[in-house]
Order: sequence, then structure tokens, then C-alpha cells
Amino acid sequence: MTQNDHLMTFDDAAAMGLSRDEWELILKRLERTPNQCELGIFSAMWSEHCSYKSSKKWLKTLPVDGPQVIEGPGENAGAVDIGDGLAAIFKIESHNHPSFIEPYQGAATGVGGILRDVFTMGARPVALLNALRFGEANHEKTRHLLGGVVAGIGGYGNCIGIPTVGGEVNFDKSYNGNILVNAMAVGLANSDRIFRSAATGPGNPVIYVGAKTGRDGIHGATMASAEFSDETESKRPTVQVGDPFTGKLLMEACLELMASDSVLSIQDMGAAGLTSSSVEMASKGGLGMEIDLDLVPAREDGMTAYELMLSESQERMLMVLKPDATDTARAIFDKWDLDFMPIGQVTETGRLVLFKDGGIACDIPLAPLVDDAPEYDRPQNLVPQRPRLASDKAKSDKPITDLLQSMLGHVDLASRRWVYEQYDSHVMADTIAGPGGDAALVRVHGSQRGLAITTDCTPRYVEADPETGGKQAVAEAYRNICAIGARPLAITNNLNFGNPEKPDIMAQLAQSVVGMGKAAKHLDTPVVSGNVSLYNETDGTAIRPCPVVGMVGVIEDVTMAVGSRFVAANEEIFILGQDDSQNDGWLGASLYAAHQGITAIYAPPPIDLDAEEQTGKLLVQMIASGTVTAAHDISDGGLAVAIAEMSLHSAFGAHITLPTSGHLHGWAFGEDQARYVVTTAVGPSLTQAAQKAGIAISKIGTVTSKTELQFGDNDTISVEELKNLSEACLPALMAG
Amino acid sequence: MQAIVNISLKEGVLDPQGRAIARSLGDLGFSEVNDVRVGKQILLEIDETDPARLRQRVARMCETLLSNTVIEDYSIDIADET
Amino acid sequence: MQAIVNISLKEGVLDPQGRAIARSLGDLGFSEVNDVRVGKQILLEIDETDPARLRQRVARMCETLLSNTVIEDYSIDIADET
Amino acid sequence: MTLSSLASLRVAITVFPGSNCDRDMMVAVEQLTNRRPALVWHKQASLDPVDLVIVPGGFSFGDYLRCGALAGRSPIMNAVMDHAARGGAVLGVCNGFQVLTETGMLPGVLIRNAGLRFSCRMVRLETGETMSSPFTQGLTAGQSLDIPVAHNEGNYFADEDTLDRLQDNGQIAFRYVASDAEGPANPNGAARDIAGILSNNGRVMGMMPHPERAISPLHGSSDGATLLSKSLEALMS
Ligand SMILES: Nc1ncnc2c1ncn2[C@@H]1O[C@H](COP(=O)(O)OP(=O)(O)O)[C@@H](O)[C@H]1O
Ligand SMILES: [Mg+2]
Repeated sequence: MTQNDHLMTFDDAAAMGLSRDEWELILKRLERTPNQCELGIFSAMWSEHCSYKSSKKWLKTLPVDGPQVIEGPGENAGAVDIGDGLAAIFKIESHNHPSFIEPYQGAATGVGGILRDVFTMGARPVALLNALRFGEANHEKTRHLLGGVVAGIGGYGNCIGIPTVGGEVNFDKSYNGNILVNAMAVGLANSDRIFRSAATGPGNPVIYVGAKTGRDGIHGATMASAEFSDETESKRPTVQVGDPFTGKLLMEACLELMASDSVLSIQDMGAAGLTSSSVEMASKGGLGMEIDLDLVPAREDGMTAYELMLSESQERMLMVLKPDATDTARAIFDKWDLDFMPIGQVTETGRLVLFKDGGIACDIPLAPLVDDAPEYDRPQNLVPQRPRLASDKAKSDKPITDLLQSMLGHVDLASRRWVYEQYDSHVMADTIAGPGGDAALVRVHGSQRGLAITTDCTPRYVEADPETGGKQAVAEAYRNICAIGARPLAITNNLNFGNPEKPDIMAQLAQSVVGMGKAAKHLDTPVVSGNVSLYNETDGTAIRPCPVVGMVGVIEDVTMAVGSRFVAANEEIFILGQDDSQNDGWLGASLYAAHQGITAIYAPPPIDLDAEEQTGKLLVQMIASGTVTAAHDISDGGLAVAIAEMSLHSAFGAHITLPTSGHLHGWAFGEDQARYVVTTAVGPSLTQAAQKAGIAISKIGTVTSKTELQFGDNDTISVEELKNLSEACLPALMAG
Repeated sequence: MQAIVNISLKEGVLDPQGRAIARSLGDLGFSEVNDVRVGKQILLEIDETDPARLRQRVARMCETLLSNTVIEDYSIDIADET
Repeated sequence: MQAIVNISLKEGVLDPQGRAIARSLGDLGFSEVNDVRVGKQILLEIDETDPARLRQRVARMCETLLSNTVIEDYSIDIADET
Repeated sequence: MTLSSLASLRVAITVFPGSNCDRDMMVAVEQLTNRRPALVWHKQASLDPVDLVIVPGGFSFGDYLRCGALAGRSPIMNAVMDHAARGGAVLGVCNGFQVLTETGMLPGVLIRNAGLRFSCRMVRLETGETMSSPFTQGLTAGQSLDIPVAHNEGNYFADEDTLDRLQDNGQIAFRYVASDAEGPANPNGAARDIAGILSNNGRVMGMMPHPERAISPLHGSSDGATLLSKSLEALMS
């Protein structure tokens, strides 16, 4: 019998977010009524955030295997082989709700959390990225949220000394009341020195390390699994405060300890803190665990068992050590001035037993926490077929350069410099290409090898057609990796959606995962880790669906990579993936259409996975052989925007030949997929290679030493002018 | 008139800065220091002659901008108030 | 006992943060705000029962660590001091 | 000057909890001298004899209280001050510069960037007309160097008398000047565009930009390698 006499009722369970069925199931499994601590543990483990109850059915359909995969989903982060006996270990994670409540700390702790997931595996983190979505630029909260989130991301990453090398920021009114803050971390480890979380060896000591436990963020996993309303804003739990300084010490101490031969298993305390770490370690090992909560280093007096188990205080880890390694380990944590406390042991019982104040505070079987976690096949509505938008319907009489000015000067496309200059993007001195290009490129320390990393998603497309949008997120990430000359390896994903209990939202979730899976399988970029963030709604309005893809690729020699800027006058400009006959383009769900005020939803550009694969592979070869000197994938804003972006930060301009018939704006701004703009000094070799590979190619112009963009003979703008518009936008917004 | 706003972290909210300072003070030989918490002090020079109204306005400033009530508490001192 | 150390920027030292806050307050409609200066408030919990000695020790802490006398002034409040 | 001769140079790099450019600096120096510098932990109260101590960048002690303040009072800094008092050379970069001002080894203080934001980007420095110093004697006055900054508190501040004195004595080692990189020349509002200063005797230098992040064309500039290797060569002779 547990000591806590105050037994729970269904009302208590409901307040913790459990349904009637879930409550009944707990009673059945326990064969008695739980106390507060026990119920808290069930509710956390069965929360959407920890159990993936709405998404699991669909996540299982994702491809997770491949010769490059060392560790797929299921551990703290995924791991892929990058050659030389090294593994890239990476994951992305959301901190949407906390960042809306307290943008600086919410974003900072998001970065801290994802870094712990990566170094828990024994990897030294080498790069951070982030995918952000804010409300409309002129919404009253946007400035405050953008400023706070960016400062928070920088605040944590800069201090801990991991470069933030890339990411994305977009604005849309559907995020007015629910921003998205997704952080991705990538680390490196020796392939044969990867640490996992399954507890081993009954009798082995369970050790708590890091910062002390306080009453912060109690039951955060449950908060992340509920919709926002004015009511929840008032009963929200205290947000956690990040401490990057302690985070840095914890990272160094853990990596130092892992280099010795002491650690059997290790798990960070992320969502649901001590609960999820102890439950996951024990259950993955098929064992049990006993913890004396009186030994847990606490920051405050009088914390209850419930509070200790559900606190989400930051910078903490749980480890199982070899029995004779405790002294070695303690010395390391002492050196770094961190708490180190044996708090329990691994058992054979298959139960989680917690002691407090001399009694038993919790004694529950582990199996139901994990195996009986509910899994729902939630109903979906049929996704409506969207019509194709005829280019004529989006017609404007303006010259291309006028549209370029308004598009590049708009928050949708303007320079992100205001954001990324707040991130230390080159600490560790291995950043070869930081923010501002297609994929980031980070050298493997002490070698010529490089990791290419990107995050991508186009919510417009996902909203219009979830399956195509899911595919497109993978395809665009794939293109970004190929565009610098790297070979795509694998992905992580962050599925940001509204309330899955609504059939329309469930359809977005399910169908975009289907699309993502198809693309990942076809492009041989398996999913090795990820995160799901649901209930992104405020007062019943859901966000635009945003299944973010983070992709990692590898390049053998970083000196062979190319950027997206023009590099030399008189080089020829080609479109790879399009032939001379094309004189129109896909404007449905395009940025151009949005800027023409078209609000009806049209079909997004279709994805041809064969074309993506073939074109990407050819481009990587052409970069490796030195044939292609600069490359940029065509995405938001189409061809014209891609060309403009290639000139903006170069010392060159371009002269572009226009099609003589067809729909000029469709051609210039259409967002047809599987295309790149590339430059070369040896046009014939490139055309020949493309023809041989069966890839469409079309010469569209020449790089000029005159810093002007010339579209045909009568439509010209200075690069400087465009650049000023692009650079001025975010600073002006933030200056208010 | 002058108003002083003192902003401190709510009880229970981690104060990493305070902890680091406490530890350094200990290392420097100030072993009598048990705990340190760090807050902000904001001095406002305001065109307003009525203390009651001033207090009200400053409270509004605290709620809208100066303090983040999720993690911080604030208190207001009005110099010439009786 | 408790000691409170208030640290403020010396006169003449630019306070960009204060200026930015003043501007934001203006933007938010608090046009009566003339000037804002931001300082720190450090609360120390100290094992010491004699207020005079406490003040002396805290002054030492300020000189050695808590304030940078190139740009900052400090003042000490002792809660139970008469 | 050949590598092997630089290899007899003894360089130590201080490490505080929260330092994060210590490794980068070590790699840069090792690449230039062929000899790995010693890393010295903050709790160490003495230094073996060395030719140069480098206080690296990062967020020592989380930059809590004031940047560089807690590190400035650590045991190792007492040893570094002794080393400097004996005429030893000391280079502080970024957080290291902040630490040196906190100890009083260099005048003034580094306050929050005028823009109130962290600033990470390439800047251009111009070498000043300086007094004799190992850190500038291999460079010519007016020589420009492209080296990145990454800091939140790089806004150099001192009273006017101090600034005049620095200028008159030739203690202003580097100033920010305009370049074709995006943004204003001075990234942080520093008084008189000061990016780096020398001590009274020229043996101690603090600078905000990170030379260790500009040691190969892959970094976008090798000017940091120029600065470091000239300094090391000067210390050799
Ligand atoms: N969308 C997804 N796609 C693939 N794997 C996922 C996805 N969401 C979560 N996972 C995997 O499920 C596991 C649990 O994730 P999570 O609960 O976020 O871990 P943590 O406790 O470290 O925060 C991880 O291995 C994660 O990579
Ligand atoms: Mg984890």
C-alpha cells in the first residue's frame, strides 16, 4: 500500500488531461486507485507528448531503415553513418507553447533540451538549427515574440558554444496565437561509442546528475498536449528557466564521463522529467527501478513526490553506471561543480517503486505505462481535391522587377540577417557555410569531410494538399542538401499540427506523414528521429499544418562545396530540371498567388520523386567535378526570386532571356518542383551531362559584371536596390 | 516625479545568475553568504504630479512591458508618496 | 539577515537599455515617461547578526565583485538596520 | 621565421567553466606553431613560465553578474596578473578582453552592444599607430584585417580622459572601419570605434574580434592567422 492516503478520482484524472477510458484502464491495471504521484506519472506517460497516441499509427509507416542508419527512432536521437567511423546524431524538437508564454526562456530551454538529446547519445553537438513560425508581421504580438525567441535561441546556443548555422523563419496569420519554435541539434560521435537509454543489470546504481529539481514546468508534457485558451493561460504551469552555463558544464561532464568506461545507459530528463526518464530507461531494459525521492537534489523545501517526478527543471540527466564506476564519475561531476547523487537502483521487478519520507510513494507496474499507452486511429475527413490555378487568373501587368521589389522587400522573402546575426554561427571554427545559403555546411573537426544540414517545410502546400506537402518538405530539404554538393543521408521531423481530435486536422497529420514517408523512401533518406507537436490551436483555430523536415547530408571534401551566390562574370546560367519549351509555371499555392491577393486554396505543385532524385544526383556529380560553380534550388517565389537571391550577395548581376510566348509571370514565379538554377563556365559539358542523364536543362542567361538584373531587354533593376529592400525589411519591422 | 520599479524572479523560479554569484562570493572568502537572488531595478522619470495616478500608470507599464509576470514579480516605489 | 545591494550606472554612462525601454514605453502610449535607467538589485541572505558588521562585509563584496566601479555606483540596504 | 622555431614558444590558454573558444584558440595556435598550447583550468593558482597567456572567448561563468566579472576573480587570473606584472604577454579575445578589463589589467569596460543584440558577423579592423607591442609590431599602421566578431557586450567604454590617454599613448590597437560587409562598420557602438587596446606597456592586448575564427580561406578570411602569427613571431624574438 502506498503512503499517500489521498486517493485520486476521475475528476483529478480529467484535470490532468486523461479521458474516462484512460482512467478506467489505469484502475484496471493497478487493481486499485492511484495516488496523486501515480496518477501524475500515468497522465504524463499517456499524454500526447510522450505516448504519441494520435500519431503513432502513422509514424509507424515512415521508412526508418537503410545501410546508413545506425540508430532509428526510439532513442533520444537518430544516428547515421557518415564514413570514417563517425556517426552524425541528430533530432529536432518543438517548444511551441512555452515560447508563446515566455519567448526568451521557452526558446532557450528548447535549444537546451534538444542539445541534451544529442549529447545523451555520446555525441558532441556541432550544429544547431531552428524552424520558426510567427503570426503576421503587423500582429501586435509578433515583434515581442520574434525578438524574444531569437534572443532566447541565441542566448542558449551562443553561451553553450554550439554554432547556430541555419533554420527558417516565416510569418502567417494562422500563427498569431500559436507560434512554432522547433530546434534541431546535430552532433558527432564515433560509431562504436554511441550511448543508449535502456537500463541494464539489476542492482546497478541509478544516478541523478546536473542541476537541482525545482517546481518549474510541472506537468509541461500535459500542457504541450492541450489547446490554448484564455483559461489555460491563467492556469499555466511556471515555465522553466534555462541555464546554458550549467548546460555547458553538464555537457562537458557527460562527454568526459562517457569517454571513460563507466556509463551503461543514460537518458536526459526532458518532457515529464524524472518520470519519463526513469520509466523509459527501465522499460526499455525490460527491468524495474527503485528510486528514493528523498535523495533527489531539490532546489526547494517540501517538494512532494508528485512535484519531484513531474518537474521539468532543466539541465538534468539520469544514468545507470557500472557498479564500480561511481567514484570516477563523482570526481568528474565534482570537477564541474554539478550535483551527482545515487538515488536508486535497477531492479528485476518490472515495477517503478518510489520511496519518500520513509514510505512508498509509488509502486506501479511499468508495462502498462508504455505498452498500454493508448493508441488511437482517429477519424479523418477526406481531404478535398483542390483545383488547379490557371496562370491567367493570377495575372498582373507589372514588370518582373516590380514584383521582385515587393516580394523581396516583404517579410516572406526578405533577408533574415536581423535574425541570424544574433546567433553565433561560427564558434567551434568549423562552419564553412553558415546561415543565409541553402544548406549549412559544417566541417567534421580535423578533417575535410562536411555535414550539410537544412530544415524545410512549406505550410501553404501542406494545407492545400497534405500528402503533396509532406513530400515537398522532404524534396525541398533534399534539394537544399544537393545544391551545395552534398549527398543526402537521413531526416528528422517535427510534426506541428492542430487538434488531432478534429477529423480535418487528423487528415492533415496522417496524409502529410504518408507523403513524407513516400518521399523519404524514394529518396533514400530514412527518418531516424522526430517529434510531434499537436494541439497547436488557440480558441479553436488551428495553425497551418507544418511538418518540418530536418535533413543531414555528407560531403567528402568541403573545399568542393559550392554556394548559391554568383561567383564569376560571363558564366552561363542554366535551369536544371526544366527545358527550353517551358513558358509558364505552377502558380497554385505559390507565394506569387498569395501576393496577388488570391486567398482561395489551389492545388500545390506536384512532386515527381524520380525527377527530384535524378536531378539532385546529377547536380551533386556536377558540383563534385567542378562543372557547376554555384547552385540554388527554386522554391518560394520561383525562378525570378532564385536568380535575384543568387545575385544579392555577390558582386555580379545577370542577364536573363525571357520566353517569347506563354505566360511570363507563370514562368518567372511558378513554383514547379525539382529545379535548380546553376552557373557554369563550361556550358557544353553541363548540357551534355544532363542530356546523357535524361535531365531537362535550359540555358536562361549569363552572369554579368554589371550589378543589375536584366529580364529581357526592357526590365532592369539594380542589385543594390533590391538588396536594400531585402535587408531593410526585418530591421524596420523590429524597430517598430 | 520619480518611480522605482524593482523586478525580481518569482519564488521557485531558478536564478542561475544568483547561484553563480553566491558560489563566487564563497570562493572569495565570503562564506557567510547563503543565498543570492538577482533582480532588476528600473528608475523612471515621469511627468506626473499625482502620486496615486503615477503609481497606477507605472503598474500598467509593469504589466505591459517592464516585467514578465510569468516568471517575475514587481514592486513599485514612488519617491514622494506618503 | 538580508542585505539588498542596488547597483546603478554612474551618471554620464550611457544606458542603451534604459533608452530602449523609454522608447518602447513611449510607443506604447506612456508619453509621460522622460527618462529610464536600468540597474541591478541583488538580494543577499547572509549568516550575520550584527547589522554594522553586515554592512561592512557587503560593502567589501561590492568592492571586490558585485559592482564595477568604473561605471557603476552601489548602495546597500540592510533590512533590520535602524 | 620557420615553424620549428615558433615551436619553442610556450603558450598557455586559460579555461573557465563556460569558456567556449578555448579549443578553437588551441587549434589555431597549434596550427601556427606546431606545438599544442597548455590549457590551464581556472582553479589553478599558478602558471608555469610561459611566453604568452591567452584568455579565450566564451561565456565564463555564464557571464553572470557582468561579463568577465566572475572569471576575473578566479585563482588563475591572479597568476595571469603576476605574469603580466613581470612583463609577460597576455592576449584576451572577446570574453577574454572582458575578463582583462574586469581585473583592471586593461582600462575601461565592455558594455552591452548599442543595438542591444548579440552581433555575429565579419568586420574590418584597421591597425592603429601604436606604441611598441608584440601584438602590433608585425603589422603596419593602417593595415586592415577582416576578422569576425560574435558578442553581446563589445561596446568599449571609458571616460574621455582615459580614451584620450589611450589614443595619445598609442594604445588603440584596432579600430572598426567600413568594409563591403553588410551593416555598420562599428558593430557595437564602441567608443572611438575601438576594437582592441593595449596596456600601458604594450604587453597586454584585449580585442573583441576572434582571430582564431579567421585562420583559413574556408573561414572567409585568413587575417586572424596573420595577426596571431605576427604576434607569436614578435614574442619569439
Ligand atoms: N515525427 C516523428 N518521426 C520519427 N520519429 C519520431 C517522431 N516523433 C518522435 N519520434 C521518436 O520518438 C522518440 C521519442 O521522442 P520524444 O518523446 O520527443 O523524445 P524525448 O523524450 O527525448 O523528448 C524519439 O526517438 C523520437 O525520435
Ligand atoms: Mg530525450
